[in-house]
Amino acid sequence: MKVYADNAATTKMSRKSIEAMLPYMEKEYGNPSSLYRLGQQAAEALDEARETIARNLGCTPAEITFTSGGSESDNQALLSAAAIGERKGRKHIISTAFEHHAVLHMLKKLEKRGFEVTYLDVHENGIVSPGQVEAAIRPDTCLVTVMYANNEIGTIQPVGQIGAVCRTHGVIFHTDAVQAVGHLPINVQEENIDMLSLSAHKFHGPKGIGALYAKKGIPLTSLIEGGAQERGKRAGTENVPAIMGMAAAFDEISARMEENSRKISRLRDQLIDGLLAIPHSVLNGDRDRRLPGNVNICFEGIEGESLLLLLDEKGISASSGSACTSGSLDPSHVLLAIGRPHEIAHGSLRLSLCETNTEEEIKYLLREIPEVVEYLRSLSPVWRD
Amino acid sequence: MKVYADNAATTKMSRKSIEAMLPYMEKEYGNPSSLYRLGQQAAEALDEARETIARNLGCTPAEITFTSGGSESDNQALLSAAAIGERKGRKHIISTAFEHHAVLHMLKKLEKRGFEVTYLDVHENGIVSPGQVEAAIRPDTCLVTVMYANNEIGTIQPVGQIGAVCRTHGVIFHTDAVQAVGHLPINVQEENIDMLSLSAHKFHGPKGIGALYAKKGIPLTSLIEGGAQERGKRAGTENVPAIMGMAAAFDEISARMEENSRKISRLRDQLIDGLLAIPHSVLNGDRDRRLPGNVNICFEGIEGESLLLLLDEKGISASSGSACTSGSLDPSHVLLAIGRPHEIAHGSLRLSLCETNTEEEIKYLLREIPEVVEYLRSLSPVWRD
Amino acid sequence: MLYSKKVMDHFTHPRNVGVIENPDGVGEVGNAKCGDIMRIYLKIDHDTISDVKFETFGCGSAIASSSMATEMIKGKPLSEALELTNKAVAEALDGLPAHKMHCSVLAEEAIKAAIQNYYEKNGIAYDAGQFPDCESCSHCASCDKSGN
Amino acid sequence: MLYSKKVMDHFTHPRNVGVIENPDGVGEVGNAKCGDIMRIYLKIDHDTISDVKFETFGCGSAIASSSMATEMIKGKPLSEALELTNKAVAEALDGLPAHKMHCSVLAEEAIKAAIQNYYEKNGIAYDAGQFPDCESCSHCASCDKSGN
Ligand SMILES: Cc1ncc(COP(=O)(O)O)c(C=O)c1O
Ligand SMILES: Cc1ncc(COP(=O)(O)O)c(C=O)c1O
Ligand code: FES
Ligand code: FES
Repeated sequence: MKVYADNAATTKMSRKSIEAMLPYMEKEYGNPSSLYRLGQQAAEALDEARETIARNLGCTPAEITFTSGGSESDNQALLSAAAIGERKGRKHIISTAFEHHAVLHMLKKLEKRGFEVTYLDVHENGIVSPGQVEAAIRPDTCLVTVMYANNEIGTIQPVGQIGAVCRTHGVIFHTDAVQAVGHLPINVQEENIDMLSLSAHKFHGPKGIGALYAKKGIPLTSLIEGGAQERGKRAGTENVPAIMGMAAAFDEISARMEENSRKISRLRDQLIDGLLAIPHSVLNGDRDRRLPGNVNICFEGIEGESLLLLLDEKGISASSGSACTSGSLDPSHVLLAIGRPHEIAHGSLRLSLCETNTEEEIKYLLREIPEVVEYLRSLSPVWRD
Repeated sequence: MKVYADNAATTKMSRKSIEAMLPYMEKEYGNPSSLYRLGQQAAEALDEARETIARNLGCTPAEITFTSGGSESDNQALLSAAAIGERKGRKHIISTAFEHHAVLHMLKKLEKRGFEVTYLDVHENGIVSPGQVEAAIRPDTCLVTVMYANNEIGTIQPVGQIGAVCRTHGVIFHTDAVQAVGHLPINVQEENIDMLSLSAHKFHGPKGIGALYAKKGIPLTSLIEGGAQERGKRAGTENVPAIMGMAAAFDEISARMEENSRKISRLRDQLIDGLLAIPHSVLNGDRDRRLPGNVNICFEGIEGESLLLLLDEKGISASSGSACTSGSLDPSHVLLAIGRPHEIAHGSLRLSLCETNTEEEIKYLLREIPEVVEYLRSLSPVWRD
Repeated sequence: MLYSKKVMDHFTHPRNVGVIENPDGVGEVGNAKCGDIMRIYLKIDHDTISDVKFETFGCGSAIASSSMATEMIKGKPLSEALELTNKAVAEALDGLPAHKMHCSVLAEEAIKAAIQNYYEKNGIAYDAGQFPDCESCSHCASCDKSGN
Repeated sequence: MLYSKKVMDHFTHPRNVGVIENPDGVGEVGNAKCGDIMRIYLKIDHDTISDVKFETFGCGSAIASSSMATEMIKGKPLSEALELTNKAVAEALDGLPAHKMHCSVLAEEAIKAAIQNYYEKNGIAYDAGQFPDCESCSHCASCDKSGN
């Protein structure tokens, strides 16, 4: 049996998304900046895609900028807010200790540029409170950036309330919603979000394409300079096929969000219950306020990579910490942020489900994983049952 | 008849390139950072693509970094060389007046950061000499950036000789080869190129993907911060399908470069001869040292946009100045750089051919274009024949 | 598409193209350096525009604006022609892209310049406030006035 | 793939897993904080390793390195076992990814630690220079030694 349970790392493209791309790869290859029909048709396609993305986020098309993915969106959002802050002499930023590296590394860069960053504690349950944000806001705060849902432990932040706090205090609020878009209902207006990052490959769209929402009136700073594409805010010939694929995927998943969510959460809960029956295992992140598809558990006495490799032998694709951090020897900064000690953080397993996972697959996972955990513990010098 | 003659703006994807992408869109959707087979297969595919790109440029795979396109590559190259220069207290850069905006705008940004930039004259023929470069080099010069071939007028720079000059003086040499790659034989080692930018959609590959070659020992500065992809030099989940499409397109076009070049140059020369028969027309850029497919002519007394729109009515896709600058009211900075007066620069037509253009198409162009030029001149108050 | 059907129609089949020999008024605005020059010729009978022709060097929307604007004033009294605004021209064309609005301004101004020329040639008194003053003109951001 | 077939074979079917009761020497290196601990048990007859077992908490290459290294010293005189280098272990595994070389170092060091333990328990004089000194160890950049 093959079980793909790493949908937080990337997803399989949907048929609709692929089919939305193909015409723009095969025939409608015009450059949207070109005046002739082939170019203008591409430009119109871009407009439609922009409308689709905007509609699904509750903003206007002019508030959407296409980027090459979630990392670029995060980088540009932070850079832009920092530039605005700098102009006003406000150089304090509020974030959390468990943001994605695309945010954290950018914050480090800004710290070198003289910004001061407050990293809010995310507690053992992996959730910050609006009160923490409010308490941290200072007169010189120019940006609050808190992710919508964490990529490792799936915890959902009270974004609407944080947005309200930021609006009250006149501070720009950015949220990295790469893990949330397509999986949770989002309305940037209702939730008082000023900037939002998304990436298509996390909701069955293509890789290498994303978008940055920035509320009207928030000037973006270019990360990539050059031609006047994207109203001068992001240079480079537009990736029309991928943009079309992203829009189609977003429409498709939004239409089925509720249904998907119900189905996936049920599978998730079965999986969590089953895995927690393994002795000395602990769930990472709040049990309820988590993404419908996210399961993240630490098993004492074993190490993540060997667990993943043995699961792979059984046809199971899973991750330990974020895919981006594998290859590094450090345990996940997210698990450390919620207070897991190093030796336990090394033994984490993330399973992330999507709507095509089945009950049979969950049964299979619940048969294989406990066996592999037990086997690895039998090799381990730190484990004495 | 439909004639696509704007291959410098973008090209139609080749069948092979599309077919190289599809498996990675449909089935091999793993994240290359993931440990399990699906991920590792994607990682291997990336390695193969990197080898292909490297082989066709004459460098090693480790010297190739994947980016989202030519603009990003240019930006990262300049940013990296500037960072190296800054560390050594060398803050002088040499470039030309007719670089692409991805280079020019980045240079402007660096000027704001305290760099001094010498913009070399490109003469009426659109070519800089290695002697000019050598004369401009100072002890504090940290970078020479000269494009391989100009995107508007197609002139080819003496890159190998410029490379030799830079190597002698120990100055980093970057070339924006976005218009040259796939169309001219390039070997970064033989030509002493330290950094080179390329973009797949200019040689029948996909949009939204490119590469930056940086010689071993030249540390890159990240433009996009985040995960450890691309050895920590370019964050973001890799666009595996597009990378595979780029590699396939590069291999395909490299194998037929000589044959293509012979065929395309012949069509180009017919076209130039035919169009220069129109009174008061002048070729832009050196007649011989130009890209096989590039034709760029100014017609006195008419304006480019109306020319393009009327040609579009006849099924002809062409451009006036670079596609990126349309929408702007300024005449092309490239035509101004080669000394064309404003009023003449407004009347430019660029036709850029590829290997699928035919002799019949050239005949059609040579029938329709003179008619349209004559008609527009008949409307023009500045034209008295 | 970049342009509406109306614009494309007036661009590809412009009305009133040409020259009037011995016109009663001629107006020219724009600047080859900016990439657009518009010249309007008027034939005037009893304060009414009995004929109008134009020549334009410029982009699609400049040609279409000339065509539409001349259609709109043909057969009209001068007083009405003077009230023609660039917005009205753009609206009659079913809209112009934002960065092309200045082309319709050129059409409005060329007509006014031609009427002003008629008044001056015939020594007719007029209200200078009704006419644009090239010094104060700023519709064309790309125009380097000092370089004229 | 991340690992060679040999690594995967030794990882999925590790040789010499387990514990030796009353061993003649035991060595443990690594640190749970770093994510890898290796413990080697030796049975020694007449200066020869007659049996060896290991327990490892660690990644795939740590387990494979333990398995391969124990295979390589089983039945060998101590003098030969002391000459086993991490490079030899990695080569026998058909190579390890660069960032996983430190796992083979752990195997080399665990064996040496076990032999040292045997010498010390039995009061056998030995050349301290042959053995790693944990203070000077720096193979594992992620290990925060001060935090041990
Ligand atoms: C010379 C040159 N450099 C850079 C670019 C930018 O490439 P891209 O549009 O792929 O970012 C282009 C094409 O637009 C170009 O012609
Ligand atoms: C929360 C979060 N932010 C940002 C990213 C980066 O997205 P991308 O890989 O598309 O650049 C990811 C995924 O890798 C993510 O999970
Ligand atoms: S004609 Fe150029 S600004 Fe008035
Ligand atoms: S065990 Fe960590 S550095 Fe030696």
